[in-house]
Amino acid sequence: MRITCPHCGERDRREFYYRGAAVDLERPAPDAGEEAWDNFVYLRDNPAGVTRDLWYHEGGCGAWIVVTRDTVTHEVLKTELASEAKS
Amino acid sequence: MRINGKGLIDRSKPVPFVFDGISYSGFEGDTLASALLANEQRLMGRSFKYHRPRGVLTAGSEEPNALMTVGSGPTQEPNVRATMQEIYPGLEARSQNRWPSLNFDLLSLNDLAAPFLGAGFYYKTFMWPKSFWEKVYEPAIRRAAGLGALSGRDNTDKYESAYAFCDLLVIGAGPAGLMAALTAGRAGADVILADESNRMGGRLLAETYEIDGKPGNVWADEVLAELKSMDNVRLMTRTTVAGAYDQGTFAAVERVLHHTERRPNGAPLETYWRIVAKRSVLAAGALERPVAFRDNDRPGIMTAGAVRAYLNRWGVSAGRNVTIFGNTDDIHRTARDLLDAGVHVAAVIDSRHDAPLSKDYQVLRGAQVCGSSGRKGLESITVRRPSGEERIHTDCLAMTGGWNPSVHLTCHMNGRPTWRRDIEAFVPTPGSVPGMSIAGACNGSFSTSACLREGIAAAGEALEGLGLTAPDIALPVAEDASYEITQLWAVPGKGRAWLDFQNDVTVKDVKQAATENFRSVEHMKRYTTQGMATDQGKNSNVAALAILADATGRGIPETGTTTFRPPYSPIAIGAYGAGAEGEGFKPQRFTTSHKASVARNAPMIEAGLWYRPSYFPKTGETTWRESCDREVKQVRDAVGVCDVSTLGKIDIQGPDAGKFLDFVYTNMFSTLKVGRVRYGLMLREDGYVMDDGTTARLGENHYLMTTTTAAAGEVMKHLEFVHQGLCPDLDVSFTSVTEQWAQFAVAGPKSRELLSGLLDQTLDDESWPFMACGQVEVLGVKGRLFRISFSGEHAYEIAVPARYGASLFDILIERAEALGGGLYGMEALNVLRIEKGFITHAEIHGRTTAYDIGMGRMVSQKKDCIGKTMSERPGLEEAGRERLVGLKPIGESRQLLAGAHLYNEEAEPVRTSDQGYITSVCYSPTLETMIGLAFLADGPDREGEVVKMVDHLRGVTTLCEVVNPVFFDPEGGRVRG
Amino acid sequence: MRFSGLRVLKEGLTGNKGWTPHWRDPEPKAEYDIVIIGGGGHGLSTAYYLAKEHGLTNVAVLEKGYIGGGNVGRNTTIVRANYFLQGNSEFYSHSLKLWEGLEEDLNYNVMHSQRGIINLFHSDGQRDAAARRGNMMISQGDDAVLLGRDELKSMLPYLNYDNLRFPIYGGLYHARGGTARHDAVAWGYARGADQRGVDLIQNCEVTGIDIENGVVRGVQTSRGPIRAKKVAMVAAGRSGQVAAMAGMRLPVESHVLQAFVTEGLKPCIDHVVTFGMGHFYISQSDKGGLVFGGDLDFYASYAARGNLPTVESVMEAGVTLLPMISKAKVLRSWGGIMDMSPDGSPIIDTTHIEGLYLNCGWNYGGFKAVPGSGNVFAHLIATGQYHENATGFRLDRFRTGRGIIDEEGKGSQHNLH
Amino acid sequence: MDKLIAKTACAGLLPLTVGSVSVSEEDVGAITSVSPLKGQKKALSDALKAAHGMAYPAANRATGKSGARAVWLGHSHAMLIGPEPDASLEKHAAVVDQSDAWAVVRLEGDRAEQVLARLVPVDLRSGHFKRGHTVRSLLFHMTASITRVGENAFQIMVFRSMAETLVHDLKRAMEGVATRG
Repeated sequence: MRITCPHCGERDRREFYYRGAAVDLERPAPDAGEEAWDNFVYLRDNPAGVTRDLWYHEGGCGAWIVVTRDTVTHEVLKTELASEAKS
Repeated sequence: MRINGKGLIDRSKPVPFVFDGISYSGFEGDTLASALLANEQRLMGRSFKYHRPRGVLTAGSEEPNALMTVGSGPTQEPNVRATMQEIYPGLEARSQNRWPSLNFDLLSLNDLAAPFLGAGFYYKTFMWPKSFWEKVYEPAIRRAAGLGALSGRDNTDKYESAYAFCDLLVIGAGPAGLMAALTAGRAGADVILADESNRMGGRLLAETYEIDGKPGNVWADEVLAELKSMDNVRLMTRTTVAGAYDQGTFAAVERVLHHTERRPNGAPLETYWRIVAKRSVLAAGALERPVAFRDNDRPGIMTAGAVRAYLNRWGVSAGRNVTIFGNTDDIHRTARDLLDAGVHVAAVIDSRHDAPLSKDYQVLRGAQVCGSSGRKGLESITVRRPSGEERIHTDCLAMTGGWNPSVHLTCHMNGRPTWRRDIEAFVPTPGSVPGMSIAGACNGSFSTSACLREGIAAAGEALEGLGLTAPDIALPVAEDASYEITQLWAVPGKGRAWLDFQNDVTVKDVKQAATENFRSVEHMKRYTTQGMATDQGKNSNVAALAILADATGRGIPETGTTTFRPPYSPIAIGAYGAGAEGEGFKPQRFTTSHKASVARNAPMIEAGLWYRPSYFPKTGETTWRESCDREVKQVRDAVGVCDVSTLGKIDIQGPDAGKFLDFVYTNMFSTLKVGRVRYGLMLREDGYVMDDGTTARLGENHYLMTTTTAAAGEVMKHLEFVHQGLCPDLDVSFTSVTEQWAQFAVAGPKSRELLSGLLDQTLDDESWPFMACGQVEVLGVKGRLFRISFSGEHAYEIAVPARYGASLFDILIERAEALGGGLYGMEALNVLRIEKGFITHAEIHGRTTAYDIGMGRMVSQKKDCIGKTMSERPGLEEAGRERLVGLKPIGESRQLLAGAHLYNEEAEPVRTSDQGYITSVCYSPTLETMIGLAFLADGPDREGEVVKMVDHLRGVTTLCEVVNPVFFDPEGGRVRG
Repeated sequence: MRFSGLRVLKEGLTGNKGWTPHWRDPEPKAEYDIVIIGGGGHGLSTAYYLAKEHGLTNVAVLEKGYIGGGNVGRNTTIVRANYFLQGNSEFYSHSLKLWEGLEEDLNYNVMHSQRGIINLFHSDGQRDAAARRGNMMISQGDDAVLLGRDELKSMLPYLNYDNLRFPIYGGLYHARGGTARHDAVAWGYARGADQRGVDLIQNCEVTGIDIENGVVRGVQTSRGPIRAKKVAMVAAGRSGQVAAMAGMRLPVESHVLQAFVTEGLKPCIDHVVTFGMGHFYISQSDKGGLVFGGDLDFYASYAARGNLPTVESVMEAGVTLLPMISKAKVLRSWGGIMDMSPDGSPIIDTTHIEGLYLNCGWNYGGFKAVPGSGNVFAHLIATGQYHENATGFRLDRFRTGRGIIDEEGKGSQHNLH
Repeated sequence: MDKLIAKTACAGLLPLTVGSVSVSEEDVGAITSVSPLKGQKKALSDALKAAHGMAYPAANRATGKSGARAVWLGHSHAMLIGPEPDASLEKHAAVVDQSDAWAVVRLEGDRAEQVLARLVPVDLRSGHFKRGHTVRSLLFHMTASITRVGENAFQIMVFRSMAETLVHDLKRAMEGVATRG
C-alpha cells in the first residue's frame, strides 16, 4: 500500500504509523458529557467503504495526515495535513 | 531420450550431476527434469497420501510431482521443482517422501488402503480413545505426511531484499510480454520485464512456431537484443513476480545463484524484490490441463505442452513410443513435432468426433483413454472407442485438456476471474488489479499472432496511462490458428482418476464431497484438500470444479472458483525476511559508555533497542546480587555513576510551550520557574497513565522534557499529534535531543564532591537546590546540569555533547572510585528506585491510572488535559481498584517474587479470591530485607494489614505486611542533603 | 449417521456409497424463535448449544456465504487458556474444557491436538509478566509451567537462543494448549446443530433488522423476511455493518490480520511457539505445513488481504527466532478481518433493544473461543442471564470504565492492540 | 587536570570499501536544527540567506553547498549543516544544536544507487533523485536523512547511537551488490 504524504509525495506504507478514525481530531469539551466522550474515544462508524483516518509519517517527515480511502479496495482518494484538515 | 539436432541446450558443455546417489550427465541449459528424462529416468517422486510412484507432469514451476531435495547440511533445500532447477556440476538432488527408497517405498501400502482413506475420512475416525490422538494417530499421520525435510540447522545461505521502481512492469517474456516491452521501451518508458525462466521467450522456446519467417526463439533473441540495448529497459530473468499488492506494488523473487555451485562470500542466493510500477502488463501465459482418467498419474504420462517443451527446448523425447490424447489441435502439433524429430507416435487419441485425420500418424477420433498400466512407469494405455476398448503399448502419454490462462495475479486483490465458454476456461476480469493490462494467453488468446497483437495493445494502453505516445510498430507475422475445444474433464469409468496429483485427490473424492453436501467450491476444496498442494491447484482446480459443478447440477460460473492468493509460486521465508537474521532484526542503539561498560564485564541488557549495563562485577564477586548490593551501598554511602543517556529528551520551544505542556501533562508547567525541574505525569486520552518523567524549564519559552527509555518514540508521536491534530494554532515545536547529549547520573552523599572541579561553578544549595537545572561548563565544554534524583540521594544528572560522553564517563568513574564509590547498573538502579517507591513501566504498565499509583492529586483540577475527562469515569476511581502499595515479608518465608499474586491471609489462593499482584521486588541491602511494590485491592487503605503472596509457579508462599511504597527516607531529607 | 472407524471401514468395503450429507440445506421458514446472524464458528456453536443445552431447536443460522467461511476458516488454529485478567481467565478456561470434550460431544474429529504452547520471554520484566500470567492460570485451575533457558533448549533445540537482540530467557509452557483443524470445528458444530433440528441457511444475507418500539421482530434477508422472537448478531468481521442495521455504533474497528502456510515438510516443530518480542507465532500442521503469523497490518480494512510490510516483519521475526525455517517456502498467505475492540477483549451482551443480542470484538483471538463463546452466548440468549464464566464482556465497560480487560496493557483505545 | 576528548559517531567503524562502493564518515561541522516559529518561515529564510547564504529549503530539497548546507528535515524542521548558527536565526526559529546527534556518512561509487535500492523504499535513481534532492525515509529499519551530494555520492544521516547498525546494513547491501556480475 502506498500513501501520498503532502510533503514527501507517494511513499510505502511502511513509513507510516496508523492511528485510526479521524474522529480523533474532534475532541469534545471536557464537560461535553459521557455520550460525547464515548463517541469520541470508543464508538466507531467503521465503514466498509470510504473512510477518513489518521496516519503519522513516522519514517518520514513527521507530519500527521488525514487519509481518505476505501477500506474495501484500499484505494486512496485523498490525503491532507491534519493541521490543515481540522475544521 | 536425447534427440540430435533439437533443443536450445549447449551440447559442447556436458554437466555431471547426481540424483539419489547415481551420477548422470546432462548439458548446460538442462533442468533436472529434462536431464533425467534424457537419461530415461521417469520415476522422480512419490505422491503425498498414497505414495504413488510419480514422474514429471509439466515443464514449469507448476510441477506437482517432481519435487526434490537439493544439497545437504545447513543449506539443504527441500521441495525443489526438478522442472525449474537448472543443473550445474556438483548438483546433488534426492527424491522425497519415500522410505527406504524411491523405488521401494513402504508407505505405498497406503495405496492399498485407499478405499478407507477417501475424502475427509479422518474427520470420522481416530476419536477413540481420546488420548490416542496426540499419542498415536497424530504422530503417525505427521510422519507419513509432509514432503521434503528441513535440515534442522540454521540456514547459512544469504538472502537479500531490494526495491525497484518503474513506469511499466511487464510480467512474462513470451511473445506477448516481449512485444509489450518492446513497444513501451521504444516509447521511452521506464520498463521492467520479468520472467521466471532462466531464458526469456516463454512458449516460443518450447514450440516450433515461426515469427516473421524465423524460428520463434531466434525472433525472441533479436527482440531481447534490442531491449538489452535500451537503458530505459531492465530485464529480470529467473524472477517470478509472485504477488500483486496495493497501489502498484508487486512482490518478486529473483533466483540469483540456484543455478550454480558458485557462492561468493556475501552473495545472495535469492533477492526478494518489491517492485513499484505505475502500470503493469500481465503476460504470464497459460497452463495446460491434464485429463482425469483411471490411473492417469503414472510416470510417463505428462501434459502435451511439456512433451513439446522437452523436445523443442531441451532436445529430449519423453518417450520412444509416444501416445497423445486430448481435445484440441495441440495434440496434432505434438504429433508433428515428435515425428519431425524422428520419434515414433503410436497413436493420437482425439476426443473430438470431427478431429482432423493425418496420413503421417494414426488418429482415433471420438476416442478416450480410460486406463493405463505400468506401476513405476507407463507401459500401456487403454483406449475406449465406439467400437470398444483396445490396449496400446506406450512409454509416454502426452495429454491435454485445454489451457488455463494464468489469471493468478489478477486474483490477489480479490478480483474474480470470468468464465469463457468458448475456450472452457477462466480469464482475468478487467480492472481486477488497478493499472494492469492483460495480454496474450493469460487473456485467453492462444495464437502466437494474437499474443503479439495484444502485447502491443496492452503496452499502448499502459503508455496512454503514462502520458506517453505509443510508437508505430508493425505486427510480426505469425500463426493465427483458432482454438477449438470440446469439454474433456474426466473420462467416465471405474477406478481412480487423479485431479490433484500431489495431494492424491481423485474424481471420486470430489463427487463424494458433493454427496456429503460440501457443495460450495470452498467446502469441496477444504474437505478434499483439492488444490491445497504446492501447485495450489494450478493443474487441477478447474477440472475439479467442473466435476463439482456437474455433480451438483450447476454450471461452472455459478459454482465459482476458489481464490488464488500470493505468492504465485512459493517463496522462501529467508527471502521475505532477508537481512533480519541475528543483529539485523532491529537496530542496535549504543550509548557513548557502551565500550567502557563492556570492558568492565558488565552484562548488557536490551532496553528499547538500547543496551544498558546490568551490573559491574568486581573480582571476587560470584553472583549478580553481590555486585548489585555493593553498587547500592556505594550510592547510599558515597557516590555512584550511571549512564542515563537512553532516557528520551525532547527540546520544546515556542511562545506557547508552557500552555502546550499544561495540556499534555496532568500537572502545571507554565508556572514552573526558569532554571527549575518538575516531575510530570502524562495520560493517554483514555485516562490511563502513558508515561512520566521530569521536565526542565531552560528559558522563558524553552523546556526540556525527559521520557522513559521505552516510551520516547511514543511520546514524541503523541506530542506531534496533540499539536498538529488538536491545537495546531499553538506556536511550539519539538526536537528530539536524546542523541545530542550524553547524560550521567551522579548520585550519593558525595556527588557534589565528585562534581566539584569538573564545573565552571561551585555547587551549593543556594544556587543549586534540589530540582534546579541550568547551563554549566564541564571541563570547558558547554553542558547541562540537573539536580534530580531517581535514587532518593543527593544527586545530579550531568550532560555533555555526545562526542565527549565516553571521555566524561571515564573521568566520572575515576573520581567516583577515588571517593569510595563507582559505577552502578540497571539492577542497582532498580533497587534504589524500589526502596524509594519510584515507579517504572513495571507499575505504569498501561492498565494503571494516576489514582492507582497514588498520584491522583497530580491531576490538576485547575485545567483540562489529555486524558483527564476519561480518567474521571466512575470505574477508574471507585473503591476496589488495585492500587500501589509496598510489601515487606513477615513470618518464615522472606521471599518475594514479581508476578506472584496476593490473597487475604486465610483465603484459598484461587482466582475468585485474588486481591492483586506484585510488580517489582528486590533485596534491599539498605533495609536488609526483600521489599516489593504491588497492586492490591484498596491497597493504600490497608497499610498494616497482612496479606499472603502465593507464587504457584515457583511454589512460594509468603506472608507480607502492607506498607507505604516509600520504604527508605520517607521524609526525603537525603535528596535535599 | 454416526461416525466411527467401523463406519469408515464398512463404507470403504462397499465403495463409499453410503455417505450422507453432513447437514441439510433447508428453505428458510417464515418465523423462528431465534435467528442467528452469521454462520461462522461462533454462530454455529451458539446454535448447537441452544439446541443441546437449552432444548431450543426452532433456530435458524443465516449465513450470507457458505458456513465456516469467515475467520473460523482462515486462522492459525491455536487453542489455549493462558489469559491472566479477570473476565478473560475464567472464560477461556471454560472454553478449553469444552474443547477437551468436543470430539465425543460432536462425534466429529476436529483434531484438537494438545501439543503444548510456549510463550517465550526475553528479559526479567517479561519473566515477571509471564509469572503473573502463569500464576493466574494456575489459580484459575489451568496449567502453566515457567521454563528456564536450559529446559527450553531441550524442548525447542532449534530456536536461536543467543540472538544478541533478544536472548531467550525462558518460556511459559501451557501443556494443554495446542491446535485444532479449523474447518472441522465449523463443520462439526454445523452437523451437530443440524442433527438437532437447527436450520442452517447458506447464501442468505441479512439486509435489515426489524425493530418495533424497542423490540426486535425479525430480519430482512436476500431470501425474504424472517420473523423472530430473538435475534443474535454474531458476525465478526462485519459486526459494525450488522449492528448498524439496528441503529447501533460499536466500539469496534475492523482490521486485517495476515497468516501464512508453507509447503509440506516432514515434522520439525512439535509445539506452538510464540515470540512476543517479534509478534510471531508458529506451529506445524498435521499435513506438514508451517502455519504462522504475526501482527495486524494496522489499518482499518475489509479487504481480507494484507500488504508486504507486515508480511516482511513476520518473516523477519521468523528467520531471527528459527533460522532453520528460512529454507521453508511460503505457499500461501491470506488475511482475515478482525473485530478489534478498544481493550482487546470481546463483547458478549444484550443490547438496548429487547430481544437483540450481540457477540463481537474477538480481535485476533476468536478461534480458541468458539466453544466457549457459543456456550455462554446461548446461555445469555436462552436465560437472559450472563453465564458465570462470561460476566465481564459487557458492552458498556468502555463508557463506564468498569471492568476494562486490557491483557496487553497497551491501553483501552483503538488501534493499540 | 582532566580534559574531555571528542570521539566521532563512526570512530573505528569506517571507512569501508566493498567492490566499487565506499562509505566514509563525514566531518560536516556544526549541525543545527532550525524550526520556524509561526509565520516566520520567510523571515527565517531571509535570515539564513543573509547569515549563511542559503534559503530555507523547500520540502525534499537541500540548499547551499558543501560546507554550508540547509537540508530539509521534516514538516517543521531543517538542518543547517556546516557553520555555527548566526544569532539572528533565533528571532524566527527554534534553534537546537544537533552537532552530536547524528552519524553522518558519505556513500560513494558508481553502484551506490544499487546499494541504497537494497535499503531505502524510495526511488533514488539519478533520473528522479538529483543533486540537491533530499529525502526523509527508512534505511532498512532506521529512519534516515539521505541527500544526493554528487553524481554518485550520497550523504546519509542516522541517529548517532545507530552508527553500528548503519554500517552493518550498508556493508550487507554493498556485498550483495559487489557480488553481482
